[in-house]
Amino acid sequence: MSFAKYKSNIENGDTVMLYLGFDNMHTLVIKDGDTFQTRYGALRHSHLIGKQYGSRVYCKKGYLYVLHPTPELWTVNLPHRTQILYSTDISFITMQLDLRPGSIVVESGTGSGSLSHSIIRTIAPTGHLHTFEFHDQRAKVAAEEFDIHGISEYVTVTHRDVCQDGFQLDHIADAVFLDLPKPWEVIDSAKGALKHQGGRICSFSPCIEQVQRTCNTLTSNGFVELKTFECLLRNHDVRTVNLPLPDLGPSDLVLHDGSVTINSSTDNGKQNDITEETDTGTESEKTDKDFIDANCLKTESEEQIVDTSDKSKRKIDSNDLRDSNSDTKRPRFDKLKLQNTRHDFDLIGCKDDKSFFFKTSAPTLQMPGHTGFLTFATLYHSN
Amino acid sequence: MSFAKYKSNIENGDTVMLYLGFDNMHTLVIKDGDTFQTRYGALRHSHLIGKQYGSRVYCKKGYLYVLHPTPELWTVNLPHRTQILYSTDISFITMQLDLRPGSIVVESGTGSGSLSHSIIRTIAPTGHLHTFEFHDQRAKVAAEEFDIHGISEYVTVTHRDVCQDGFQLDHIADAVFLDLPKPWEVIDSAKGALKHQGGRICSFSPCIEQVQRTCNTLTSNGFVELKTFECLLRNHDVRTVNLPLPDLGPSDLVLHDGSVTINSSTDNGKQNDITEETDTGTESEKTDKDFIDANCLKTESEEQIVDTSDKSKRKIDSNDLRDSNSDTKRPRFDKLKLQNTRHDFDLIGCKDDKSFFFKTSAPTLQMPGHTGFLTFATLYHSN
Amino acid sequence: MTSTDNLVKDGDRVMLKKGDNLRVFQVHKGREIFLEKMKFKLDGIIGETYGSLFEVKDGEMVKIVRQIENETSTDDKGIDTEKDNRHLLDQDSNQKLKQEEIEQMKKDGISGAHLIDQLIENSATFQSKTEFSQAKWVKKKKKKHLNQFTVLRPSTRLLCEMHWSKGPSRICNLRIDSLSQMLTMGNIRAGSTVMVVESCLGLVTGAVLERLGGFGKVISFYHGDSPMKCNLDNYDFSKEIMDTLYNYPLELVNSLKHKTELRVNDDVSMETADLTDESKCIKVEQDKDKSDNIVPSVENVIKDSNVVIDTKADVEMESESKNESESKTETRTESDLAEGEGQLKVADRSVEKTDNREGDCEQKTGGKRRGKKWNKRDNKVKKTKERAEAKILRAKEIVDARRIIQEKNVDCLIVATKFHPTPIVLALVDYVNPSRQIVVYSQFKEALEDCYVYLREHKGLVNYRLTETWLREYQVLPNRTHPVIQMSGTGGYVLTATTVVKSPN
Amino acid sequence: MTSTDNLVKDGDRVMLKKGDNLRVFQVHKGREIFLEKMKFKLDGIIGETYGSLFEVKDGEMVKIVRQIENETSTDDKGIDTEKDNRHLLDQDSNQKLKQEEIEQMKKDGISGAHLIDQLIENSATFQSKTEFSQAKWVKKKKKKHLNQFTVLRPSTRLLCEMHWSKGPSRICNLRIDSLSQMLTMGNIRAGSTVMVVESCLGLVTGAVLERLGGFGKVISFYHGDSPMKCNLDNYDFSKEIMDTLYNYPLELVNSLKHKTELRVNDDVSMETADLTDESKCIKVEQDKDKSDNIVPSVENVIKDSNVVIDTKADVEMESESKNESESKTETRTESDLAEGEGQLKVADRSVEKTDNREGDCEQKTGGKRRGKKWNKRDNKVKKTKERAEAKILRAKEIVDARRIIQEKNVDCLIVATKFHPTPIVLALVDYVNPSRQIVVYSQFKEALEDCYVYLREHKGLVNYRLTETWLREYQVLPNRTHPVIQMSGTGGYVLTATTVVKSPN
Repeated sequence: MSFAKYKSNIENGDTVMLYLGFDNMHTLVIKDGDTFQTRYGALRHSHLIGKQYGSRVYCKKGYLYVLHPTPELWTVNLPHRTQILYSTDISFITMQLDLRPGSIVVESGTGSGSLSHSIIRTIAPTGHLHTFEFHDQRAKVAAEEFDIHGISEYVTVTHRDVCQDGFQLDHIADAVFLDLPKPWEVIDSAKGALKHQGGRICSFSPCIEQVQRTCNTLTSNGFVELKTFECLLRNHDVRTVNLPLPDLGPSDLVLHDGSVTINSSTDNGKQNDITEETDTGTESEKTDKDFIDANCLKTESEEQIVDTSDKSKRKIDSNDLRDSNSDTKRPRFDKLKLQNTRHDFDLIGCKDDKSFFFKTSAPTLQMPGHTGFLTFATLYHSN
Repeated sequence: MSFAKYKSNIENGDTVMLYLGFDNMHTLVIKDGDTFQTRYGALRHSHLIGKQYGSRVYCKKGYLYVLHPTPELWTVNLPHRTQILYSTDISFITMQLDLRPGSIVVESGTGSGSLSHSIIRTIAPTGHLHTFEFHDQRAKVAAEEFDIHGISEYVTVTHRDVCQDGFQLDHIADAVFLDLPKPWEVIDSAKGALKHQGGRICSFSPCIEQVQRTCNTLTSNGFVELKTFECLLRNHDVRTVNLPLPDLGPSDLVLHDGSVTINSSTDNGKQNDITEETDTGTESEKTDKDFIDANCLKTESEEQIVDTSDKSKRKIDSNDLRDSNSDTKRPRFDKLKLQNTRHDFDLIGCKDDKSFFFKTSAPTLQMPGHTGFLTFATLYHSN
Repeated sequence: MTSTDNLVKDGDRVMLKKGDNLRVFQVHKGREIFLEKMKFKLDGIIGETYGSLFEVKDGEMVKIVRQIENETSTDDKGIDTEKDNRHLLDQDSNQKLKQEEIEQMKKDGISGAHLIDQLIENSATFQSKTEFSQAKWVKKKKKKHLNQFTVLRPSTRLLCEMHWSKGPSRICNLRIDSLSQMLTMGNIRAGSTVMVVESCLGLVTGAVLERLGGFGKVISFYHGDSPMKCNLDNYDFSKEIMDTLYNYPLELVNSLKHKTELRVNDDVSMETADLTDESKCIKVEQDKDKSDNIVPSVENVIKDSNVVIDTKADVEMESESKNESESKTETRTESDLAEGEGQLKVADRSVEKTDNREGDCEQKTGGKRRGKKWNKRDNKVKKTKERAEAKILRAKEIVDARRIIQEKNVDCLIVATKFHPTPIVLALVDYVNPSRQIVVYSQFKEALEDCYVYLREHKGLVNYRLTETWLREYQVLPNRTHPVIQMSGTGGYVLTATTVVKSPN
Repeated sequence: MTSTDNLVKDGDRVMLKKGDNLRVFQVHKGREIFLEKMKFKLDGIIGETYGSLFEVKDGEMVKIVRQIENETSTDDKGIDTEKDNRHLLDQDSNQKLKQEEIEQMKKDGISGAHLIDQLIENSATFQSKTEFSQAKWVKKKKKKHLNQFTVLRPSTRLLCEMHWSKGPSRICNLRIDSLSQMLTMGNIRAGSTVMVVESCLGLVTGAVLERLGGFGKVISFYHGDSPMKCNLDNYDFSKEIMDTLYNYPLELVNSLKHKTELRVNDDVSMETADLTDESKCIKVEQDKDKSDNIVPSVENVIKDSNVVIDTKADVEMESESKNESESKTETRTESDLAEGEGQLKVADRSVEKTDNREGDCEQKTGGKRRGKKWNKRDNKVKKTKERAEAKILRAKEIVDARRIIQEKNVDCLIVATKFHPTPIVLALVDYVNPSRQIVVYSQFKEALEDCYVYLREHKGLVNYRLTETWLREYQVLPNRTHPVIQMSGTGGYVLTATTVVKSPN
């Protein structure tokens, strides 16, 4: 029931999402009497029943949020039985297939049901998904999941190898989605599944050779307007950067009992390192900032937000106060001299005598480089 | 001579670059007595002789800069006889082929000589380029250009179809570059051209099918560490954006003789459009900002810089002055209230009562989507 | 939009597609449209199936059979030819037919296929080309000279493509992949209540309406003078879908936080009512239960009609009564209207501006309203009445929308405007239920960084993400497969977050 | 670096490459290195050709024959197998050999090929795999267990790859494609004079030195305590190339604008000189021709030696005299040095810190200096002498570098530091000739936006470009061709501009 529509309070049997932090989420089916172990301690299911979705729930060692399930949260938390499609590709597929309430959709294979949940969300309550899976067990588990999630009325799961036996659907579908190693084997059958008035098709393939062969078959089957895309997600990490200003020394050399004395800079060792406040949480697992997985959603619990903000404020304040006696020796980038400088200089960040502070949302160092090629085509009605 | 090394003043016979603005550059061989027509009026060559490179030169209707030639300026200004390689790919190729002074390089085909100039720059004065071109005329013109540019001592141009006749070079090269429709036909010959101690090879192909076949041939010829890349340039357009703040009305409704009067906002029609100051020049050709060619270098003459800056300053000033009597009705984003707000809020741009100003360097709307695939491989010495 | 009803009808909005060129037209029997330098009537498409291919012949649309492109026939020729191109120069100058002659042939109604034949015959170099080059040449010429259009139903996908190709700045650079992310990350689905603040020519509002499919509610916020209705015409939505749309002015957003209640007094039983005499009120009453500070209780009397809408009534009920009232205020005159205007401040302003805007739309679509013809005098009278009706409707709609928002039962907030989003998001985020998605789009990353910082300060959200998507198209052709040569450098940025119950600490 | 000299010699720095894993080691006969959890000697590679493949066997490097990978043999099998994978579970747990057993076999010096055979024999599932899966499995195991290394000469390309894979933040996220753009856009070539300000572990300085190939001059600016020399050791540059390198401290940059002249008085004929007695001076004299404002004339007496370098002398000459002096100050003691320190302020500071830094390097490379062995006492004496020498050299180098900069005949300025680049660029841009390139790298676009705005204000530049490059790698395998699954999200940003003659207005 919980996937079918929004509800405000948690009931026994609901599938809920526990949000402990960005890369720490769990999915949970509420079963009165059960207990779930989180890193913040045990959580009794009964404790959740009746709670409003979105509530903060306290465990012994911390708190978490209990969130309403969505296809997107399911996608990042579902048990993987196969490679799955992620929300970036799913979004684009949904748009390109013109899905909306009432659409009749054919999908093969069901896989782990990641895309299926999303399709059902979009086509309900008046549409229907016919999903085909050649792996018996996977088909069964998917059907069970749909049932638990309260969306089984919108979907028919069929265990069949469609490459051999076809969809056996007679012109009922608005759209067909294929995620098969040899999609070209089912194009003809897909054509038969699409309504007489025509429809849209999408084939997802990781390798270009599959795309080439699929395109050939689509074209020879009368599909037109073929377009092949890649759609890649780029996560941006919002953070405050404190870029140190270099010590370029005094502009005049000071004569001091016969030798040149330059004003040796006050201990810059620490201050000269770039300080970065990753706003999006500093979780304990995140040991190496350089290799944050871009596939992951990054976030933070509210507590951490407050922490980071306070830290950042303190840092800046202390910067404001620190030794300003060396003013005359350094180039001036004083923010408070606003009136004397061009406004333009001030539209990026803040400068004090030692640092250039600014907000940046740098792309994560690693990002998805490829998920698959999405080939779309239209079949127009045959006269 | 002008390409061989930097010189400070222009001499007769030099190839110079006239810089009129970003997408308005010309290349010119100085010939005492000649005249060149620019959009700012006529320019007598004699007027340039003796001038320092980098000087501003005045014509009737404006001025331009006369720049020292570089392979990069040549690349964007050369006469196209074929599709050419641009600096983004060239840079990456040069690095991946380990080019440096002293390298012996084989190139096929010469094409319009875009890459050739760049290779010669990097391997001079102790290296040599052997470049092959199957088109007779192109080979001749390239050789002439190298001569005019004073770099012919570093290059040997050969007119030959290397697919048929091979390079006929006996283990002398450190690196081989191929830009051919059927690179696999010359891999064997390329292997023979590379030094016994081994070397690097690069093949540039626009289509993946060529890459696949080339990789197969490279592998079966003993090349290892095959890597295929695309390297794409993304130009960023630095500009000041003035994003209007919306009028969300008063937070309390004012009772006015029995009817609701809301404080109608002062004419927002114009102010509510996003103002963008494209810093990088507002040239007269640039009619549609939406379709700036990303392949082009964007820039401005100094005059235009001043203009834009002034305009931007004026605009902000007037914003600062305009009706501040409506203060109480709008959310406050006052920059000067710095002390009362978190610093974080101020690290992106400036806000006044009507607008959020900031600098951005938005990517150009159009960018190169593909030039070609660059396949690199190493040949190690044969025992 | 139902699948059984797939024939083009008079009055439908249709999209004509030729290659990547897409345009929307309303079908009017006998009326000529102007497209691709040609004038022609759409009569030929009436009664035909959507998705059919037509060719313009003698100013009429004539249905033709779609032929299967056989790209595979050029298999393996790509590579060979590329090599041979070295000896070819650009051959277009070798066409013996002059441009004027070609244009004349077109005016004379030559069929596309015949024209291509003529071009081949008059090309000095066609025969010297390789088979592959010939095929490429013919394809190019066909694209240029064949006036073949596919007739399509408008959809978000096609409208987004159309706007993007016309100039992305008009839709804040909102590229189709970004829009698709917004709808998915917003969990937009049937039954939801969605607040939309956009200035993307109705594209976002339309996309949400499409995804709701007539189930749920969309509250569309408009800046001063631009409710979305006009732009939504392109979608040709059914009444069921349009009935889920509510419009609310941005300039009444700040006032939302004082839990006041606007009420429209509007008598359903009124028939031939005089504008000046009717008593229609929008009452703004303080919700004394919730608001501690003193807010003036205000009342706005609008003398149009006196339907009293019970604010506790179901929304479906409301729209019915709204439609009734629509058909009942027919005989008012313009002068009546003028008298009524002095006191109608809230509703009036937006209605007036809406009318202007609708005027713009009319000009664009040929100065005529769908399927109706009047002489000018009748038109004026009717228009006046319509305007008066519209005023009442708009006022009621504002009241309705206000009530829906203040219920704080909203499932999603989507912002995609030319304005700085932060103030809008901060003003509206608290009306969204906990455990729901907010989605903020901007063409400027900096605007979203700012929004993010303020939201963090505001609290009540988790799971922030600031993302961008890259869209790369590939050319897939035998021996010529590669990413397309040009790509879009930016399609905008999306900030999403999940609302949670605000904790006291 | 010459092509005829292609054999590994004792003392060379070599790169060991296994897959994408790259490390630099110095070859020392008889010394063991530690890599990939193994201890072994590099003796086996001495005298062999660069590019050879070696396998670690019994703690020694044994040359092996490189075999041609035959990927084509699995042609057309990719697709078939993918389908059949559906029934496979992860089979690694079916390996009967335990990890400890495998490690023991390795310690016992089993050859890689033999180990793989053992693994196959003990795999419960290998035979049930398809041919393609078997090939894939073997490849994976080989990568893991075969201790085969290719021995390579260090180069910018390989060092950049090495640093990037170790952690890009250490080199300011400078990706190889960005670095390549910088070198090209900077028009770096033999004969140029290039100013480099970097904190990318010497990668940029080394890249520029490599491209200059011993022709030209590189002025490397260092922050307080980190001249680039230590990091440049990895490059194993020839003396000819290292002689083109000059170091200059960032903290003397502002003083450059007062056209003063630092002079080192250093007597070439001095031999066994006492530090306290020698009269070595750095004189800072005002260049009265050019500077109008009053700058104090200062003089710094360094009592090390008294070589007087004629400031008009040719640079090649200078480096010769520098080398001479290097071999002449051998017998000084540490106490002498200590006495000298009080008066040596400019040079001293940087030299001291350099020494520390070099100490770090030594620790990393095994606590020993290249190709030399002393007993501890000798070592101490020698080191003291060396340090004293280094001081003089550094002082001279500063003087030399200062003079080169102040000639305002620089051909390129390259900045790629952890500092905010704007102040550095503004302070140095005017020493660059007109019609030359400046190149500023930053991992933060905002820093370059700021730099751009200030440069525009500063004037004297045209042809600005702020760019980023995308690097996409492809897996090209039969029926399995696609872009690689992970890519780098950012490799930094590059701002370039061309200097012009500053016009009076």
